Amino acid sequence: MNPLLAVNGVSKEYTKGNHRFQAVSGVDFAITRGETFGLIGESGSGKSTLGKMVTGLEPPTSGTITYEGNSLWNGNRFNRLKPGEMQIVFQDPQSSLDPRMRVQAIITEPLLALPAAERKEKGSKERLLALITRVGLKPDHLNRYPHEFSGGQRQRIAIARALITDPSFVVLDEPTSALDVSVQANVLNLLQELKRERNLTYLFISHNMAVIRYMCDRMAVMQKGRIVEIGHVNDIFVNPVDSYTKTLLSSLPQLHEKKEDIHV
Amino acid sequence: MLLEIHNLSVEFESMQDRVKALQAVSFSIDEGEIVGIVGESGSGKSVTALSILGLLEKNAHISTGSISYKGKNLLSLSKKDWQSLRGKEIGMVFQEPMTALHPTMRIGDQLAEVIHRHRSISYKEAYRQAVASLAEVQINDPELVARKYPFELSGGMRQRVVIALAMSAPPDLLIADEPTTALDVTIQHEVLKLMQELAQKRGTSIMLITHDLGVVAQVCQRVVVMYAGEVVETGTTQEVLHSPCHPYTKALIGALPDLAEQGQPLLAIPGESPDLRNRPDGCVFAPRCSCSLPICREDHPVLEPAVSGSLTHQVSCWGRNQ
Amino acid sequence: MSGTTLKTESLPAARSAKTVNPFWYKIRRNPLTLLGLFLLLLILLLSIFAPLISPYEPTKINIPERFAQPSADHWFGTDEVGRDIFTRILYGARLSLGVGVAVVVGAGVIGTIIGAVSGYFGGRIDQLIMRLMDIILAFPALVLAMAIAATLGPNLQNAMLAIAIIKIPVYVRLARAETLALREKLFVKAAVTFGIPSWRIIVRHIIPNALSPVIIQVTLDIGDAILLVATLGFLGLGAQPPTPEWGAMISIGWKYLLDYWWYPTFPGLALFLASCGFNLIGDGIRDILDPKANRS
Amino acid sequence: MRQIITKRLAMLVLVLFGVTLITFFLSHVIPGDPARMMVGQRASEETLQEVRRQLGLDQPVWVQYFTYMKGLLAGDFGDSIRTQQPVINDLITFFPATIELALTAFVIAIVIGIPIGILSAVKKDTGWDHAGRFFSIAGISTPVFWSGLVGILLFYKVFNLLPSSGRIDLMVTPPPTITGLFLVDSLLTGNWAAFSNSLWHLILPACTLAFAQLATVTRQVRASMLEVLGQDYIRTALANGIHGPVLLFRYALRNALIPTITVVGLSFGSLLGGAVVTETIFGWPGMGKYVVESIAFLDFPAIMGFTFVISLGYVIINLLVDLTYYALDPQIKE
Repeated sequence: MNPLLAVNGVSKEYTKGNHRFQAVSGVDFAITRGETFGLIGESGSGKSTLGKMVTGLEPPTSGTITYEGNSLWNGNRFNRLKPGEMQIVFQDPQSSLDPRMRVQAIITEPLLALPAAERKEKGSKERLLALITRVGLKPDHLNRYPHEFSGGQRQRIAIARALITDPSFVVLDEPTSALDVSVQANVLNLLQELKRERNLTYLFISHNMAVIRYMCDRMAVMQKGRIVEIGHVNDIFVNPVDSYTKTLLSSLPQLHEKKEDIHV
Repeated sequence: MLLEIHNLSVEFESMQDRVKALQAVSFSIDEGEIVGIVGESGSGKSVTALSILGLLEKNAHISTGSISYKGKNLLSLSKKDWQSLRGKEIGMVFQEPMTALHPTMRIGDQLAEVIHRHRSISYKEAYRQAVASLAEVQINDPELVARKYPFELSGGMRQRVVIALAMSAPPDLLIADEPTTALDVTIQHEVLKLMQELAQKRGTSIMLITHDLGVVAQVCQRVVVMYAGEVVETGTTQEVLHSPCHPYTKALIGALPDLAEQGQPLLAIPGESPDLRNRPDGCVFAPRCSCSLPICREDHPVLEPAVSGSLTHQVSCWGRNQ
Repeated sequence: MSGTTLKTESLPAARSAKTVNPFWYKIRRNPLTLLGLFLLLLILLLSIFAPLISPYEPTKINIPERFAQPSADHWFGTDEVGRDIFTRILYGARLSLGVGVAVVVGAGVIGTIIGAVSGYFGGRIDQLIMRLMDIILAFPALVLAMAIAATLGPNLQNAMLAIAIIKIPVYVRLARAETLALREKLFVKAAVTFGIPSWRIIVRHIIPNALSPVIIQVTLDIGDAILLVATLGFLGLGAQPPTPEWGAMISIGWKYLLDYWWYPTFPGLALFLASCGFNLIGDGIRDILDPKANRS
Repeated sequence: MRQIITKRLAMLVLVLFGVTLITFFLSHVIPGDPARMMVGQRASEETLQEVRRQLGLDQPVWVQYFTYMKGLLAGDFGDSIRTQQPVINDLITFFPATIELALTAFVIAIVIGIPIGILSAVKKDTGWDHAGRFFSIAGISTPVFWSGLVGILLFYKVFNLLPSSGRIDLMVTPPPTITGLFLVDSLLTGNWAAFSNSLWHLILPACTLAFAQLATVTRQVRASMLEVLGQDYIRTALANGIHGPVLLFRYALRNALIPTITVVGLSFGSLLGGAVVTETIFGWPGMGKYVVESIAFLDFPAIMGFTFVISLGYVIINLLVDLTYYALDPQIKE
């Protein structure tokens, strides 16, 4: 099966004055349709930079990124093959929603990039209402401003915005890192359900091992711009090969030594 | 008991609202003990910490309760007594290592200034001890680091410096407010270990504020679980994490993806955290509780032994015996 | 020590606080801002109803009554050709407030647009624009305004133009700085990933969000602009007599200061009160809106 | 550090080049004709053309600019139409008086402004704060020419305490020119009569000018002090037992002053602008009075020379401010 997204030999170098900084170096991986691919690493590992290159925010210095076989970057120009096909949900819902816009305007914003006919069809009132209810908000929330919502609700708004164009591929960049544990559970459940219902493919970027293990099929561990280990989630968790992966796993505070101990 | 908080309530006044941030909070910390205060945002855990240090904002006031430290009530202290207590008796480590240090003062000077204040020695001698204290928090080449500015250090290094600052007196109680939340997991691990070792060596008690149950499991002997400004459950780490009694604690553990099977939905808490301006008459958690009883909405539960006869494990829930 | 604890700890409560508008609450709590508001309203009403309040005409010459002392008939006395100074001050208020607001709002709009566009796209054009602004800012403001007004010819329009030119760079810099910060905000990045065209992002996201510091600056600048117009008038580079412009009135009146103290004193007082009104309000609004000044 | 200085110097040259361009072309889009001003309305067409040729006004604009620049680099600003003297000589004559006035005002504004700003911040929202803020806002809201007039009215006419104009009494011999600043020169030569007399003349104009500048200082000190006091590291210091003057001065004030330096440095420009008006009101024989008189004459060489010198001074001050800033803030190192 052909991969939906393929990243081949991608590097990213930032230059600031005389300093050069290699954020990503020679990264390869591929995501097949319908899977959730996890990208894990600590701060400065280059995982977020990769997310930016996939979504068109930063051009790679070298290497290619293809989506359905077509190259996404043509030099420094991003080829938006089909507007609305690929969407992103960011980490901080505090900053990812424009504080001066009402929820309705926020959610329908991605439609502005679509051709007029499609915009009208996808932006119909029924679809909007169905979507907002589906992510767990109420229709009368549409007229409110982001500051009137809690962190979890804001992230639901961000998810609704990402889904309004009916994308097939969604990049989730630390979508629950800014949320409380109980709220995180709600959002993760929602993301799981939506994926099943809409046949989505996820690129899930996170620093949280537990979240990656729970959400993803396959994963890549990044350290200092390189992928040090890649494979199925269960294999990596049970049998880590790379020493850095092992350190990561052993640093994770364990709630219980054995999970059978719990009596909920 | 080193620290005993009894029936502490704190209100914030803003505009014309009154926000009850803490509602009759009681717990205690013994000498040499590490106690975890666990809760989500808005649970009042940071407010509790700031109350102990007398650093609450002007618009906050303590409406009831007492905080007794080594037998004396902190709330009746004069401003001057507070100032001599801070740092010397009770130290504090804040969450953000990036902003907690003075940006244009060298590390050594920041430490020396504090040591100079607490130990009544010359500044020069204080500086020498400052360098030594950097070595104690396992910083390599402490002389060099002492001459650096905070922006030249990594997050983990900075948090070590913050810990060295807080431990410089050394205090008998260290309050650590989410000390590792801003750090990477691998560094978090080291910093927690460091705190644990230092506390053990000096006999310092630690009040560790965190939202992370994993951190609690790693370092704490006892846990206090807070929700919406109240203590809902308390006990030894073993008791609370292995046989949680309050529905909120149960949900908190169940919501963690750490233990969940892939494909199985996580145990989520429905609804939103309550409006702290209008506290319900009954249990604060009742509106979101999956097993609430009629009485839960009418009457406020109090902390009572979770299992009859238990001195340590206490829970504030009407349904604890069901 | 700040609102940090309050912010994180009482978020759910603050979220639904809709009963009282915090802006007006804070304005009401600050006596200085209230004073400014009162001053401005007073001047505005007096200037609007000038014909109803004063029986005199602002430019009508009445030689027999020249240099009349302040009295029940002429509250602020009369000038060297017998015009009622109070009346001239009332009509002058229309001019000063109107010109001050027009110049600053004009400079604010132009400067914000240039700054937002320049900052958003960056690159060479941005560098060029910023250097140009540096050059304008390399002149002390009043000196440049004087030079421009002097070369273009002394009249009110040129004075306004000169003041607008010296004010624009302030807004370009302000809007550019805001834009650079906003460009890093996730909601702008999100819009980029959706494929929204740049100009639309500028109009939808950048400018609305950059507006509050601009508005603060505008309020603070109006007071200054009123003074600048008057200063140019005083130096003979602005409105020309017999226009009842405050600065021009003082320009003639100060020669009579030692004998007829009221002549330059009252227009100056009016100038002070008007400028003070705007500055007090501007300062108050900044204290409320500017998160930097508002933390403690 | 050296890199920054080189870069800033390059900028300075660039900006000054721009300044000359603007002043020059401003003076050439004018409707007024300097040659006509010089010869008067009744002169013949031939005389007019002759004067034009002498002034080089018949040449293409870029040639004129080139000639002007060549002169400028050699310190030649052309001759004043009004005084018939080389502009540079005029400026040298009037420069020290302006500097003496501006510097004195600057020092007064800082010495009074910083404490008021600190007080306002520490006692935020109390009567102290309101009084301090009102005082400083009143300062920027008062037109310099008006506060000068009121000052003269009160201290000269009513109380007869201070002189109304000039730098020194006619009866007192001015000190010999060493720096050109009367206060300094009279001190250096031990001429106490001249010192006290010129100080007596300086008080009113300097205070008038300082009053207008005060707000810039107080506002900035108050705002940055408030910002710093709200920072996490101040809370850390408090929690570690630091308090009182050590907290205020060693921890807070230092950082609050870093942004203040920039703003205060920039405000020196408006101080120079204010000096123009102050000098006119108080008959202070400085560059400001000179340029106001030149404006009435459409004396462009004089106006341009003045503008250039003032801008040069301003740009140099800004450079010094930037360098101080780099020296004070260790976080900017490149």
